[in-house]
Amino acid sequence: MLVAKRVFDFWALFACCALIGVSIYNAAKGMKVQIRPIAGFEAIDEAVGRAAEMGKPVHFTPGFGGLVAPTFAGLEVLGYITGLAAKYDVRLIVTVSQPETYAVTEQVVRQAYLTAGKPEAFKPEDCRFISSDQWAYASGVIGILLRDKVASNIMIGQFAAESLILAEAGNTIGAIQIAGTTNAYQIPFFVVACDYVILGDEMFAAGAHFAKNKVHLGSLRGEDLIKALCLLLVIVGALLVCGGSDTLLKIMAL
Amino acid sequence: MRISTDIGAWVGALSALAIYSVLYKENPVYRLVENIFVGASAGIAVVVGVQTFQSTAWVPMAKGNTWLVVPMVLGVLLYARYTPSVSYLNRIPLSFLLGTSAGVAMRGAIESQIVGQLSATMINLNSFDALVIFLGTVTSLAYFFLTYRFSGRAAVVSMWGRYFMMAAFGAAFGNTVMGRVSAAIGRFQFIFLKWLGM
Amino acid sequence: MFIRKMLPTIIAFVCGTTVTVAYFFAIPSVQSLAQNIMQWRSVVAVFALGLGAVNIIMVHTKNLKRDGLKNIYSLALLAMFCITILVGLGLGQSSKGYRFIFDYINVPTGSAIFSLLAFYIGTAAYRAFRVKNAEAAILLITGCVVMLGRVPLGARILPVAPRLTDWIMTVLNVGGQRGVMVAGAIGFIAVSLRIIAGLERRVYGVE
Amino acid sequence: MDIFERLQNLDKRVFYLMMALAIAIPTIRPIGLPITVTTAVQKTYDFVKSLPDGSKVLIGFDYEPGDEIDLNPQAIALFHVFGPKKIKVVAISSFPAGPMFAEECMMVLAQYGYKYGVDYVNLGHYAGGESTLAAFATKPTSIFSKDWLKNDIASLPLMKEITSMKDFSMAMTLNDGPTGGTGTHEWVRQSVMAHGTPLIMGCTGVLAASNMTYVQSGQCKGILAGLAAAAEFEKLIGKKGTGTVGMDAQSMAHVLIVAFVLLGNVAMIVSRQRAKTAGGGASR
Repeated sequence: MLVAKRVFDFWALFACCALIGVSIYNAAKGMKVQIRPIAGFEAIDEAVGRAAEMGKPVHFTPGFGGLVAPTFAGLEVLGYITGLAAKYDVRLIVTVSQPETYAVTEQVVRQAYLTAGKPEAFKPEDCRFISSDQWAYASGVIGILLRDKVASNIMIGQFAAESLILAEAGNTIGAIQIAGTTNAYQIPFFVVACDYVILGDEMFAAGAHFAKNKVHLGSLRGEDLIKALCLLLVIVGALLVCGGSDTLLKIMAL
Repeated sequence: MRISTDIGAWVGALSALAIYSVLYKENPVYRLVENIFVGASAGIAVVVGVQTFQSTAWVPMAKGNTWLVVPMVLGVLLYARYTPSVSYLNRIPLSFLLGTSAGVAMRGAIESQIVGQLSATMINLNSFDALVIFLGTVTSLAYFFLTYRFSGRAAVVSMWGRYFMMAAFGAAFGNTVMGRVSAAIGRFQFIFLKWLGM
Repeated sequence: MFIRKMLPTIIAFVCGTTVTVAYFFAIPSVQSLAQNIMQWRSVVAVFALGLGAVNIIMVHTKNLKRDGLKNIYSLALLAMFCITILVGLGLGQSSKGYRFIFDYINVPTGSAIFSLLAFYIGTAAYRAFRVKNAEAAILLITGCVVMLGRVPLGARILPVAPRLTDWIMTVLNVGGQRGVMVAGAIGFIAVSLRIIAGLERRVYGVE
Repeated sequence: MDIFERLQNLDKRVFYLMMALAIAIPTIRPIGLPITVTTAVQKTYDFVKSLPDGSKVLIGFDYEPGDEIDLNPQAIALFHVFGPKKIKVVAISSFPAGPMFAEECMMVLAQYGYKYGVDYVNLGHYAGGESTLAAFATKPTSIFSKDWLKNDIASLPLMKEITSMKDFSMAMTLNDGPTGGTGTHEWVRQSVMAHGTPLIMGCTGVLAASNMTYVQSGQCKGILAGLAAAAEFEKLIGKKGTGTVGMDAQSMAHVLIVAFVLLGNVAMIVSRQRAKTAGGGASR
């Protein structure tokens, strides 16, 4: 009944989900999981604190993406940043490009202010939909960065070619910049232009890092187990190929 | 030099110059062009959106696909957020959007990004090049262990992982320059050749 | 209570699982349901665009109320936004007015913004490509070699650059890219799974 | 601040100005930096040159605004080879903007005394990608009844000579990728595999590596990749066009960036050395 050529993919996904599920269960039962420090996340407190000292706003954008996984990771961090902004009374400006992402982002910010006990601090005009056009979005964001002279610019989510435009504009005004994306073609531009870069997969660890949330810590342990399994698979596969057997490759192509 | 009399050439060239002025300093001219551009592009998005709505929802529903009432109701519920007493209803369409998006993300990730990439790495390690690809993949993947910390000798693995990633980032950076410069050449040709007629 | 907490969780779970199962299993009823869900999704997304439009109008009318017509920027944005919609919906997308906005304002201004990258990419490289440590040195070397290897003048300056560029792009570059991609995809799966399983309900507003 | 420290922190605007000059100067007055012809381009040129005089060629303008910088120069350079040989050209496009680019490029043909409708035709845009191209390949009139200028196809003498893909001695696609239009792979299937019409392709720089496989496998007779290939082709035909100009600007821009990077590093190393010796002096 499985669709041809997707048999292995299905079982691989099944195994991934099972590993993550079991790890979350174990963590909830009290298994200790330590997370290694991620400099980009540690810098977020400093970035918001600096804005508070300077009396200037913080800017956050989840990027150009629709509702894709990196955007989810960005929104998770946004919830935390909003909490900090509410605590320190810092103005937080959020810019969004895609309508469906906007619908969710606005809700996340609204809810985070509510949770922080300051629902009145939420201002719709500071959570802005710019345009779904890539370059209009870029020009709108650099306009905001340059005019509002933000103290800290945080960009975590899905980014395309506009990444460097945003990062250079942030650099021009001397903002502390923290950026993260999984797109390997855009990470280089964040690496050269930002102060802190959250590399690829690290961005999915936000919940575990900030809230030390058991679900997230467990999920992270599950991800690590999957990575270990992938490494094992690659090594065994390569050794088999060296020995002249492509059995594993054939199984994976099923 | 023969300056163009075509209004399109004038609008295009002047807007490009206004945009380039931001390289010197943020200024009123840039700000005006930016706002016109953002307004126009958001307007275009709305026009396209209405057209999509007509062709994917309104017309099929008029032709008898009554099920399409469901997404329309969901869509309307998004606006519940503006009325505090019923704002929680807004969670229903959001959970619908997020649930489907998560499903799509999950199935795409496993196939092309994990299984495809892993099988491409299972190569015969009989050449220097093959070894470089293999070691690069293994060490950079190992860098991403987030709940284990490599210490002592094992730390070398994640260090090499970072080195390989930096090499890849440098390469991607250098390789992108050409496309970006091409874009600028296009604008410059427009300004000097089409508009100023040089 | 049910509508506030349970229902959103159930919807996310059912939709996410249906879409995934339909991809792997050839069950006609599930597949047609998944197809419907995806079609519905695009309809709901159009309504989300309306939220965006509301936000644009709200932000800029507020600016105008505060500053009056002195704020020509918000005025220009709102005017352009409304004109484009009126022309596009009233006269149609093949009308002269709409083509003017699209071909003469939208496309060239977008290209101009894109071409800013030609300038930014240089200053970013100048600032960051410094041999401060091993990692920065690697970034600098591969970056510069590829830049030289791509153009005839660069090949004159460093004759080995084109061949080295080919090697970097087809061999050295591959491993690092793959590591980022595979690890990222594992993260995709984890976060998607948490959303489908209702462990990430904060995103849609359930605490 | 001494000069070396200053060189490490130059005002960005100095670089912006230099970059603008590096692109503007070659645009206004081409420099003609030396260009080396690669084997891929040479082979493509040889193949096009070997087409019989007066034969017919089909060209797909399969790209969108933004990529014309790479692809227009390729088409124009190719037309300069066709011109003296009176090779007849039929243009089609899988993107709405394609016919506009076709018209722009085909203006070159007028220099060689070409007449519209007799020696060249711009059929316009077709929707539907590969399946439409397949239908066109078996019966062109099933897809186009009027050309882009709204002439009846029946009134165009050139179109009377064409009944299927087999009537073309060569097909070419100028391509910026498979999203939205007809990709290179689809062209290989519909021209080479279905009708045995030889194919060459022009593509943007980023697609070079993936499309090179068709040339290596022999399915495709030649490839022009990116602006660089256009410049090389222009060298072969002895005409300095926008490809050469573009490559001049590319060369200048790339070398300028590398020069600035080196400058920053040299300045950093020198001032570090100085600080070291100065520090050493103080401790003594």
